Amino acid sequence: MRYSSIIRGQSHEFDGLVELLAKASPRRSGDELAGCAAVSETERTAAQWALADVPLADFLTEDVVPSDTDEVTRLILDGHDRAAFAPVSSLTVGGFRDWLLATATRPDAAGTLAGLAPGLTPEMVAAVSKLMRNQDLIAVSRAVQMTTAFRTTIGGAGRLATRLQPNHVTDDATGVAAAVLDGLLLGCGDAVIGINPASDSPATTRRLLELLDQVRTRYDIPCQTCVLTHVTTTLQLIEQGAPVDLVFQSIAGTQAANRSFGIDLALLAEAHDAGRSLGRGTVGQHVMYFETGQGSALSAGAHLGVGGRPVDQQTLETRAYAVARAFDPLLVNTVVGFIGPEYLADAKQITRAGLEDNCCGKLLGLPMGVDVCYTNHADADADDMDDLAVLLAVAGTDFVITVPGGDDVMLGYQSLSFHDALFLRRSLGLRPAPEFERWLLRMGLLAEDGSVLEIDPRRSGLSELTA
Amino acid sequence: MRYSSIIRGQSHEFDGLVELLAKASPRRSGDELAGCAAVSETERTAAQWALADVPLADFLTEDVVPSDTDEVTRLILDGHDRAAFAPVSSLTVGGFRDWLLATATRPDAAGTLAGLAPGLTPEMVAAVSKLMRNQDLIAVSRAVQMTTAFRTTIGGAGRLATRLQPNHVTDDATGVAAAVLDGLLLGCGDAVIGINPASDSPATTRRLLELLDQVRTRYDIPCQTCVLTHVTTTLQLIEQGAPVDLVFQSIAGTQAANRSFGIDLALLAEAHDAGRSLGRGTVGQHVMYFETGQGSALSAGAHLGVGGRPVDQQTLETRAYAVARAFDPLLVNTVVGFIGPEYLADAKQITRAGLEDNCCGKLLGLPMGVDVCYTNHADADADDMDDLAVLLAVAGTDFVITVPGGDDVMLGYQSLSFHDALFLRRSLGLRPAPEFERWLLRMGLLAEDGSVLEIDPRRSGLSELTA
Amino acid sequence: MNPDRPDDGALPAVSDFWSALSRTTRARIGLGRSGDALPTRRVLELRTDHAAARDAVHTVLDVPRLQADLQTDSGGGAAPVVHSAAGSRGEYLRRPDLGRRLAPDTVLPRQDADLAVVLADGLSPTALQRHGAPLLGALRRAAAGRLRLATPVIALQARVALGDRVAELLGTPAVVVLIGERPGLTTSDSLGAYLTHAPGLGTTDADRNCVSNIHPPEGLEYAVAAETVVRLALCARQLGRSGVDLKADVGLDALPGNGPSVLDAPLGRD
Amino acid sequence: MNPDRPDDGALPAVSDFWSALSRTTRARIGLGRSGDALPTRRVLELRTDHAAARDAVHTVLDVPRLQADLQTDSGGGAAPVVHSAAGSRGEYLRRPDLGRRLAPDTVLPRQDADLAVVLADGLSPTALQRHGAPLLGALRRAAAGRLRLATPVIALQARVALGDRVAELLGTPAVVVLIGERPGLTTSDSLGAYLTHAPGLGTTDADRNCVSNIHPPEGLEYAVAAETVVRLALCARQLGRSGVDLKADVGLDALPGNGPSVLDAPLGRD
Ligand code: B12
Ligand code: B12
Repeated sequence: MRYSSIIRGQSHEFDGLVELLAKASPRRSGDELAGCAAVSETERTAAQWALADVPLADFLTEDVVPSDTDEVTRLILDGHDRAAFAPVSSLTVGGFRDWLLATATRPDAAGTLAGLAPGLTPEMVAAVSKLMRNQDLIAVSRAVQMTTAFRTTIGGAGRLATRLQPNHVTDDATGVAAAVLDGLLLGCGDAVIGINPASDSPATTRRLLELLDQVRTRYDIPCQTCVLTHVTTTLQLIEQGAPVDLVFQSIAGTQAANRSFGIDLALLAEAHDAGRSLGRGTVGQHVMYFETGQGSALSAGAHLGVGGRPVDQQTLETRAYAVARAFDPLLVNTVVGFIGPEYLADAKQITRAGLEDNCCGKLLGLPMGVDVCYTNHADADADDMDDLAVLLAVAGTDFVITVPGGDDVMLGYQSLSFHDALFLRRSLGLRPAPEFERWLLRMGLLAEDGSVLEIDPRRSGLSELTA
Repeated sequence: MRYSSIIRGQSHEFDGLVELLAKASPRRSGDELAGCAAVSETERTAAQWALADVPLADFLTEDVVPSDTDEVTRLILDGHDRAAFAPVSSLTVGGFRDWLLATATRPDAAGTLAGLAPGLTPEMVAAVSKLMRNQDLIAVSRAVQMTTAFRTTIGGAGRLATRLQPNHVTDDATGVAAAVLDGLLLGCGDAVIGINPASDSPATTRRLLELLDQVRTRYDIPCQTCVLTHVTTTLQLIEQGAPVDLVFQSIAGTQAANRSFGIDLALLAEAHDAGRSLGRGTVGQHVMYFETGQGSALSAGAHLGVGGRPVDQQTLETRAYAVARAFDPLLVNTVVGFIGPEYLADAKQITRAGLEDNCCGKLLGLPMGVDVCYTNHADADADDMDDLAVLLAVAGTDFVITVPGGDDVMLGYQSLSFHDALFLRRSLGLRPAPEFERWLLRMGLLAEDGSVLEIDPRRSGLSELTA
Repeated sequence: MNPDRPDDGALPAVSDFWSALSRTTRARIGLGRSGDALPTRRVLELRTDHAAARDAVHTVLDVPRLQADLQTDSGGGAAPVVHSAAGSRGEYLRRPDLGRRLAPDTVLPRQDADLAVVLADGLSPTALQRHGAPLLGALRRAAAGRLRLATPVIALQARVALGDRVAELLGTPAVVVLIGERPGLTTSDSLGAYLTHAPGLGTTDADRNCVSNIHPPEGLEYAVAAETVVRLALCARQLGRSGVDLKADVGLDALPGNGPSVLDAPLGRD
Repeated sequence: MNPDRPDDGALPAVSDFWSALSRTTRARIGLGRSGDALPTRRVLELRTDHAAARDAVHTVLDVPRLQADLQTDSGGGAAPVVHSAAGSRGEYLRRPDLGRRLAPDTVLPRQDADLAVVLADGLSPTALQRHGAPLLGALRRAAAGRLRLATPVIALQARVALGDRVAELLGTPAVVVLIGERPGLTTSDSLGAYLTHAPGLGTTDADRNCVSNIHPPEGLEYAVAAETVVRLALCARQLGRSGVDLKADVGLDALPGNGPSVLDAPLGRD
């Protein structure tokens, strides 16, 4: 299909959905790197006008990434639920934005949007997000309310969970435990206590898994633990009987990008089955933890769509959510500012992408968290993260990543601190996951008004954790 | 005084509070234009380390702008309340930040901070803000809760008021009325219905005043109206018996900058008395409406302090709040992105300045509003304003400016739209000023859940407004 | 949706109600709602207009065309052109101090006149291009027999205060600067006229008077703007100063008027 | 407050508790609280470190010094230097594609060796400057008698995948790239080692193995890192490929080991 629009008398043409979606995207360095971005603001708005008129149903017939060479596309099309799609099937992309914003103000918004999710493809969702202002992304995503569960319940109104990320440069057990203690004392860890291991060794991974499991059982903490190693390592460790709660994997939006991560859908399905077979959850059996992030497909040179044209990174990111939802994840985390400035140059681009990812993921029915973060080669700072964290908390993100002092000494980037989570919860009246909240109360760590108390670690009942 | 600090073995020296405050300021174009900004991030943090150690009491003895040539400085020193200052009198600037953040989490925060306000000078407040992250500015400002009143009550927990700004390029009565109708139907106008007149003529101003007064009385709207002409014109019209609710004036932080606006403290005192003499308020008698904005002193070449050194624009802005608080204003509005990129270059700088102004004004005890706005020669867009508006709403700003469609056709800039106010109120559970809220309910414009209803203007009971 | 053809999708009658009112203002009233938000077409309109407004800031004045227009309109030789000390558009935007100073070595012949007229690009070269010549024509007609206007000077990358320097060089006792106001989303061609009596080194904005939003047909008409400027200039000469003390309609009735001015306070079209 | 002398103002005993733990990790634990927020000195520390980390990205590698260090450490002629196709640091950051390609006309002599070694600046030239030579020395010792290393090549403005091109030119069946990892706030001198067996055009990151966070004394030690790389290389040769299929401690026990590697999974200091 060719698409076009006329702005102040000048006509603009777009060759196919791939080009139209790319040119309609808000400006970002990754799309400029890929060579698919609009060349001017006028061309960008021209593409948005044209996109506004595209019927949603067209996304079911025109591929963005060819279905014959890409299993993610086949997954999307095969999994599409026509009945769920019915309420919006006659709308254009522009009309869909209006519908979403009107729906978001209705009392039954959460139910309507949950019912719609299986009827949406990632491309539809990416398309409508490109017409949305930041405030629209916030208004719509906060109207989505859904929960997943393992030992805690993630999501739901008025909750903000946290991943406690106690990374260590050499995977030292005491060092990891010290960071876990710090985080727990500051009320964090309800989404997951999850370590990125510096080493790739299954033996190291196993020892870390056992460490976390001991801490959890010793203090009877309602939470799930995870060592974020490659899925193949986790599979091997499950076979060997290691205490695996969640199965982690980084995923992307094309078959080729996933291949560069050393995975495919069959492997994920195998891992999902293996994880569930352990039956370790108490309040639920969602066992998958996925991470995504705009730019990973382009970084792997695996970003081309129909006609060999580059697909914009936000559409590809949204396709990664289609991979995620096929495996009923407990957690999906977009590491939005993590990869680097070549994909999101500065705070403005990181902020926009964070809000897009959160909204698109939630519209597709996922439990979305955001790693509110930046690297030292990007043009951003802690003030920008304060801003984005507040915006996401208002936008109803389900969880955020938290690291001691906001500084991950192993991964080399800055995320939120445990303190930041306290600030967010107080400022917006948000509470931890209910099971974890009860544990905090039981441990004397939480005041009745929801404040995390400042107590001497040695008198906290947790101090032996690091011994 | 000379101040210094050592960073990684390198020593940094600062000559007096003026230089120290300027170098400790977050980066912004206006300070670079004035030639007082830090030359590197390292120098900036060095100044912040040094500033953290300055005792608050020093600000009572070392001038920033000389008291012998500047009446604003004399106003600040003469008005300083030692008893109110006592709780923090022994703290350094760094200790004061810690004190503020600790206080903000206590149940009695609002009372403590209200009691403290008369003990603070603008320089103390500007200084501590320079050590604060964006999240600190939000946490502290939202803990300040105070109200002012005329026909509506401004401020207080859970409220967000709006100025309805129905400007017209030729001050056409019907055009103005049409915009007023649009705003009222969208639930705006509770802070003030205020017109910037395109013309400077007292006769035009009077006709606009009468128009607004007729609308207000005809529909019995609990609100105040204002025509934002020069204070001398308003004084003249008060004498002539025109229906003046609020006395407006732009103010700045030095005597010389105020002189460039054609005003001084005596004139403001005269205007304040004249305004109060009318006794037109119903729930209160706060009659002054001030506007401020970083950069106005520098723009007038009136930004020099002790030793002829340039004072940073944020410190000067905070001094303007000291002018404001001397006249018990109903409303203080910082027009943060209004003036142009030479003072605040882009969205990051505008955002930071907006949060600073809101926090500093509130710490000084003022009813603060922010014109969340940008000009077309600055590097910012509507997405950035969405972000800032949310941040400010979380930060407890008392009111925002709203214009039809966010586009002021006369002043040539973009502010928030009436729609934006609806979004903010819904997303953060904020409500209009109580008297105005009751009127909206009475008029059938508000649903029980606080939503502004979408009704046909011709059936609204207000449609005759434009006839 | 066609950006050039509005059709807001609201109930036709509601739409009629607002479109009648829209003839009275260019403000974006009656935009409709999608929930609390602006409808999609309104959001896209704002974005499109923002792209255009940003470009407007960077438009370059076509000087020969303006000079030609001035001649067509009023006869005489090509208007002289001066530059501020700002070297580029980027520098102009960042350095208002340079926009207020003349480029070094600027020379202008002294003139025996009452009022210097500076045609400045300011933040909207488009405004000057479109309205400069007709406004100058109107000013000439309004001034005829009341004030002697100096030969107009075109000033590039200029701020209002640059006029003070031009008046000094020309040796005139007052100056009016017709300058492009910053472009808005809807109005990107608005001229402002700033009058300063006896400009000098200590002059501040408090010493000036302003007639703003000159951009017919929507904005102020040329004749009205011109008449206002002339009356303000005459009044300032009488008072010995311009600025806040010059309360525009005080005592002006006594002055011979050639036509309506905003000082007569016409509330626009009503 | 002195940025170079921490004293967090917490109760001394609490502080002792955390400072004991701080010997086990460089993570910022036990920072104290001001309300919900970080205390002032912690905020200032983060800002100061951020300023330094940003500078670290833009540090320029002192090539002659590195070459000299390499010689001191290991003898032989000065290591050859290649450039990626990225012309400047700014371009390097924006264009990872150029950082993966060699500058046109790069020549390197073919070598008869098992493993090419590329010393790449990556995102932290400081890391390579500090740890490049000692790590190479450790690698030489670990490889002795097990793997023939090619003459090391220094690569500027380089990404990991640039190693594939170097191996092609040298004609080696495998390559290890020792590259500066992006600088963090606390750790700005961390080296990563990426091993690729049979690199070619279709190679992706799934075909590589990584040994990360090499920066003693806090990070991984040279000898352990070197032994791990060598074992991975030997194992990859056996398996016929590197990457995710090379589950590191599978079957490695069979290989002759010169010392401890991370494959033996030492949990750091515990
Ligand atoms: C950035 C990064 C990523 C990015 C890479 C994209 C990009 N364009 O940069 C993303 C988020 C996609 C990513 C993904 C993964 N990563 Co990673 N990543 C990093 C990180 C933080 C920085 C790397 C760096 O600075 N490189 C230097 C620059 C100059 O070189 P570059 O050419 O630009 O970077 C390339 C490599 O870094 C490579 N890469 C990134 N991660 C990994 C992991 C492996 C195993 C390999 C072989 C290559 C690789 O991708 C980049 C583009 O080609 C490091 C941590 C660290 N401190 O170094 C972890 C790190 C290298 N990643 C790690 C892991 C485990 C992964 C995953 C395998 C996780 C998973 N379970 O899926 C995935 C998949 C990797 C793959 N096969 O492609 C581990 C490796 C552990 C080990 N010893 O093997 C590290 C050390 C972090 C950790 N401890 O968890 N990663
Ligand atoms: C920006 C602006 C300001 C800024 C000026 C600072 C700055 N650096 O730009 C601030 C916010 C400080 C300001 C203040 C005021 N402004 Co003002 N301002 C404007 C605005 C929006 C744009 C001006 C512009 O584009 N200039 C063109 C550029 C290229 O020139 P410049 O040299 O950079 O700009 C100079 C002038 O604009 C001058 N200026 C700005 N406002 C005013 C007002 C008057 C009366 C005078 C003489 C000069 C003046 O200040 C600038 C720096 O010297 C106009 C509206 C418009 N559509 O034009 C209103 C406008 C000019 N301002 C107006 C008014 C009333 C005021 C105030 C008097 C309000 C008050 N009650 O205090 C004050 C004080 C002005 C003074 N005496 O200094 C009116 C003038 C009405 C009239 N016909 O007289 C206008 C038309 C807006 C309105 N309708 O309310 N203003």
